[in-house]
Amino acid sequence: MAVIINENTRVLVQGITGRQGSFHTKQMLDYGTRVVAGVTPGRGGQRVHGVPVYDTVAEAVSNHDINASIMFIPAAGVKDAALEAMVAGIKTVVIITEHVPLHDELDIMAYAEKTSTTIIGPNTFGIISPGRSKMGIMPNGIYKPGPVGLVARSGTLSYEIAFNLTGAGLGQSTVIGLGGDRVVGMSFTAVLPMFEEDPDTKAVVLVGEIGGSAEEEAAKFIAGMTKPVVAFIAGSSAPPGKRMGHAGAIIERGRGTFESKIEALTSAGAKVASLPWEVPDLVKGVLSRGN
Amino acid sequence: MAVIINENTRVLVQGITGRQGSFHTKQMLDYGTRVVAGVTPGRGGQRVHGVPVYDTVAEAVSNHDINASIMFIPAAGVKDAALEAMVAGIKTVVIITEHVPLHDELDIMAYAEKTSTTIIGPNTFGIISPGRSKMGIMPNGIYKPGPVGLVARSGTLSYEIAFNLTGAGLGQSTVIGLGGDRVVGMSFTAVLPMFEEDPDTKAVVLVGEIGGSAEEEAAKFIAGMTKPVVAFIAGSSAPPGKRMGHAGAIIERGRGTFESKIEALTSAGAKVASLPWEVPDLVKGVLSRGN
Amino acid sequence: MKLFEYMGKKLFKKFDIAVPKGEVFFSGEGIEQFTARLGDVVVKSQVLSGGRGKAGGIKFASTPGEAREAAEELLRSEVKGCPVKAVLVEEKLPIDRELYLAVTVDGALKRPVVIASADGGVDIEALPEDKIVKIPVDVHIGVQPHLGRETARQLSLAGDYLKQFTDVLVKLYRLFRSYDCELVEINPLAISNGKFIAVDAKVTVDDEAAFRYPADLPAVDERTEREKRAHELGISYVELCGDIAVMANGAGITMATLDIINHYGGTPRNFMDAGGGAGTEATARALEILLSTRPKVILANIFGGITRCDEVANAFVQVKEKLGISVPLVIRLMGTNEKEGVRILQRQNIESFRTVQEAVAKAVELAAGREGSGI
Amino acid sequence: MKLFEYMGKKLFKKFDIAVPKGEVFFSGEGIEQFTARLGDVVVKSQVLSGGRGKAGGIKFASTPGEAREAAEELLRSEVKGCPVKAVLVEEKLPIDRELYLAVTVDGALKRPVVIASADGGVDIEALPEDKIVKIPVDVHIGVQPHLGRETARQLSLAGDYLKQFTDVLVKLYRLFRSYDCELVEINPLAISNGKFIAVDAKVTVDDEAAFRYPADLPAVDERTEREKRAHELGISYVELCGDIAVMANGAGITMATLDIINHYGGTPRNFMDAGGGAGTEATARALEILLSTRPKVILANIFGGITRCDEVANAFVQVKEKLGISVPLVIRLMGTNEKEGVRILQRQNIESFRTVQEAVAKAVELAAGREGSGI
Repeated sequence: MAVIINENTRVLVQGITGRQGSFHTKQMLDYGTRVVAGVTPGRGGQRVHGVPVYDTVAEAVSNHDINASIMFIPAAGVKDAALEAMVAGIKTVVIITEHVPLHDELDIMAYAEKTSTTIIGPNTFGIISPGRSKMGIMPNGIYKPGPVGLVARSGTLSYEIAFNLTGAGLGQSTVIGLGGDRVVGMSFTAVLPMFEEDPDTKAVVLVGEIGGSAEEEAAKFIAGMTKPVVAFIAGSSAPPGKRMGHAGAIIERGRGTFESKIEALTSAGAKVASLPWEVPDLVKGVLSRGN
Repeated sequence: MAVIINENTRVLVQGITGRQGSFHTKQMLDYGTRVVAGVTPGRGGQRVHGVPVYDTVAEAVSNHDINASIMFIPAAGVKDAALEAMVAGIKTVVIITEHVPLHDELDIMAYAEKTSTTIIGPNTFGIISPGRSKMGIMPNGIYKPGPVGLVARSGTLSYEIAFNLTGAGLGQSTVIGLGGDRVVGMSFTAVLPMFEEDPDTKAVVLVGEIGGSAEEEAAKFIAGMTKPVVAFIAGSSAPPGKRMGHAGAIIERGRGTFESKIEALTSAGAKVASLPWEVPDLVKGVLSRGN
Repeated sequence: MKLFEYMGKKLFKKFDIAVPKGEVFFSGEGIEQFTARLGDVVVKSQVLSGGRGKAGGIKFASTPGEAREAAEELLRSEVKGCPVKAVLVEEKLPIDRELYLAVTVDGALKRPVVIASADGGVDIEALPEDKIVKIPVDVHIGVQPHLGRETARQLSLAGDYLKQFTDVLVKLYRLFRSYDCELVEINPLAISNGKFIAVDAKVTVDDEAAFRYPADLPAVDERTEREKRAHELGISYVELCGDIAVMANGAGITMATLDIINHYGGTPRNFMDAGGGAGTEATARALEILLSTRPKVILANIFGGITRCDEVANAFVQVKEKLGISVPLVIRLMGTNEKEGVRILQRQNIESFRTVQEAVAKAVELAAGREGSGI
Repeated sequence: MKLFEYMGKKLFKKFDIAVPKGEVFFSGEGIEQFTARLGDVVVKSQVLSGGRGKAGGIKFASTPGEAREAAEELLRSEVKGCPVKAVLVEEKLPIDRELYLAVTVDGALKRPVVIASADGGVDIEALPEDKIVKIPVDVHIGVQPHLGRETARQLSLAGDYLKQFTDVLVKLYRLFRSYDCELVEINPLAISNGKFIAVDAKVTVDDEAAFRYPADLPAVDERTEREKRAHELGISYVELCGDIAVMANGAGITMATLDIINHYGGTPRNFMDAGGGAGTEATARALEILLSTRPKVILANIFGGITRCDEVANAFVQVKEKLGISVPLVIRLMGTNEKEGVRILQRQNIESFRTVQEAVAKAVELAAGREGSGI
């Protein structure tokens, strides 16, 4: 099973002929992802690592049965490309690009709501269901199949934790990067119910950070979950009021602080790690208790 | 049963304090429609024929359980009012106003699609389920409950036909005016499946006119219907190429002509009347054959 | 409201869509100076009907003197019955290719639709369906570049042409939405020296949006005085050639009334949908328009919904008292406040009918036995 | 990018939102002439930090001479550490009421949100939740008048105030969307002589949309040279006060790296998220920024995803060769092309670690035993 993507996901790569697009198409193919087509305007008819390239998404979907798209597109073109995928009827869209303008993100999300499209990102490493498929830029080697669903706001921090989990013998069902921007498609509260439903997932690791109220919202759902949750929150050392990069880590009204997040998650029954490498032991703990 | 509205429909009147709004609120109340609230900005707190008036639709829905709205609003304000109803979660909206700008109609219909709202009109007489409820400006006296579902593009022509049906002892399950503008909410193809499903409806009368391709589209559905359909099409005498009022009766590419509509409907198995007063006899014919 | 070509091109320029260098003239004055710098020019009569080329409304000239002469000749002429009041004088461009591009509204889809063809310069209605690309637009996102790319792909445009085409389409849609257009059409959209350029411009703006027209939108009014008066009253009115003047409320019932007149062997003088909800004043003014066409009979088919029968009846009484109506009146009155209406008419000895059959039969009978006379 | 009040008010004027009569001055020159016609005025220092009133950044004057004096005094001063480079001199209005109105983005809802309060003129963060009205906006329809009416109703505004408020909100939203704003805020939105007027203006535009900023958008850059350089490289960079310079890729891992440094007893000198996918050149430039802060140790925590470890390693080699790095380097390298990266570093005798624990522990140990020295 896994969530959102699996071995049956047929993937389109938008921006496939670019440097990043081409490189990661190769990485995805190597991992086993079924990349069936690519799009780069003006490059129709070419092939990239054997994958046929089309001029438009409409042309690609008329030639292939595609159910997900990942885009490697410069920030200024992301809105157009994302809308193109949705207009063509693709229902899962992964947007890797960072620096996408805020109002473009608003436009993308509004249309995703209208068309019931699942958007992952922007500014994400993507999604991987280890051993089945990946759509993203995560290193291929750090994951293995297993019972842990991992959802994170930040990319590299989640690599760190996935790496530690794998090292401790704990594989993953699916790992999802929500994306670091103020407006992104999926939230913790959208992903957690999927993990709760997924028979392959036995425990969930949530990797959050200061700023916003996504972790507090997540805590409300966690309180009612049957599966155990382990959390790690970055930003314990952040000076209040300083904005730390694109994470939008602005401290807001008592919510969004490190303390309020830890408090909300702990109250909801999640186990909270103080340092990233403590996560595996906590997961082992909750898994053994659950069985 | 009937379709779209019945005795359980709780109606809001937008523009209730205006001349038309007030007059037809009275007419609707007299007919038995459950008009539970009205809205006119700046007139909150008043009553019109006993119906409480609010300043905004949001305020009205927070005070009453409302599931349909009818608006008597000047053309320039219709877009705002229709969006207000939809934003407030009302799922059936009847727009009587004529002369609504085309682009406002495009905006209304796009949002109706997004919010899964049923829009009747603009430029319609509304909808009536005789003996149960009416939302519209049709004369109260010409209908009676019965087995005929009647759907028409034009208002007064449908009165004519409903009057003839009633005179012939043939009552109606529901009578719907689609509206005379180029862009309207419901089409024949949206209404016909409802009549096909409705246990109260035994036969359908379709009143169309030249221009557009709505009747040709309808014919495709009629071909597969189990219930009999009688049709009348106005415009047999229209000179080609002349635009006759708001009906948008522009003759287009062989479709949209009187002949193409008659041909499509006849081929689909509908009985087509040559003059309005022939409709009742044709309905009697198909009903007796059906039994 | 249809705009003249030169007005449409002014809007194109505003939205940064390339048009040929040109200027509009209402007389020969100044044409020689203007064309001195241009070389070969084309002189196009500014009329709203299509097919003006075949009708002799477009002339070519190689010298300033010829240009002025051509313009003055056109300004003295009529094209398809319309007097030419203005000419557009433009540089004559070398044309590599001609395409067709338009944005309009698809009523069935309830969306704007982009219509394009690789075969421009001809009547689009005459092209087979498979030569025409139609792509609907969701107004919530508008025409994004990808829609332009997909349209261009279907027209087999590539490379720089694809980019230019997309650019023109994005701008044309912006114009379509900003100016409440029913139609924006470029036919032909030409490629000249490798650049896309709008050789013609057809822009129709929605009359219903007149209350919010941008300040720079020119007014075009080619209607007869009667049609103007009708429009001001919010009435749909089309003149025909018969002898029974018709008034009804609702486009469908008006059309059906004409059909029934035809059926009984009569001929209608007009189509007049007085609309729903017209009060006494508006109905009286509408009636005056009908009287001014000097019909043999006036037939009113009133089935009252939002329209109230008593108000209509009062209008007839008012006009009768004010102008004196010597033309026979046949009135069919039914619906809202019907009884009051009938009573008002009876008081003035105006006969009314309850069914349309009776009313039309009577009107046709009266028209057959009578010469037109008017007031 | 935050705009100064006077810039925000210029945008307000463009969108037809009323502001007090006023002018910006960069010196005392001309203030007497300007204020001669105004009567009582207020002189407001143009700084980006909030709470400038309490910090002495706003002065009042009754005569032109006083106004000039107040302005010159402010222009010599600092407000919350920022030198005042400009003052806005405005008419002093009689204020009947003060409201709060803003449009910003709600990340959880993924929508713009209108925020309003009947209690304006104070810090909105200090108001209790029940005094604040929040209404999300669907960008597909924008702020329609009904949203203004509903907001006004919740603020208990009626009659003409309701109409004026709605008008201001519709325009403010248009500005918000047209200029890629993160925030447009009017606090206070005053009622003066019965008219709504924006007494202050806070406008923040999205840096990511800089490539399409309208031509009339002024540029404001209050950053240090280092921060500017970082921004040009597409790097998120914040200066802190410790002695370990940090570079990582990803906001979360950078934050976690600081947390871990803290945990081991060290202190970070900065937050630097070099972003995903930075190549050799960009990484080298980022490294130069870190070197220029003269830290005791440089710690790079690279977990390669879109970033490639070999390119990062080459950057370190390049900078080492070009500038010579005397500060100890501690590098954690893992992920895409990790082996190649480690090999490149080994060739230059730069030690790398595979886990963040080892790397941070080493960096803190080195920093503890060393004075800062720089290049």
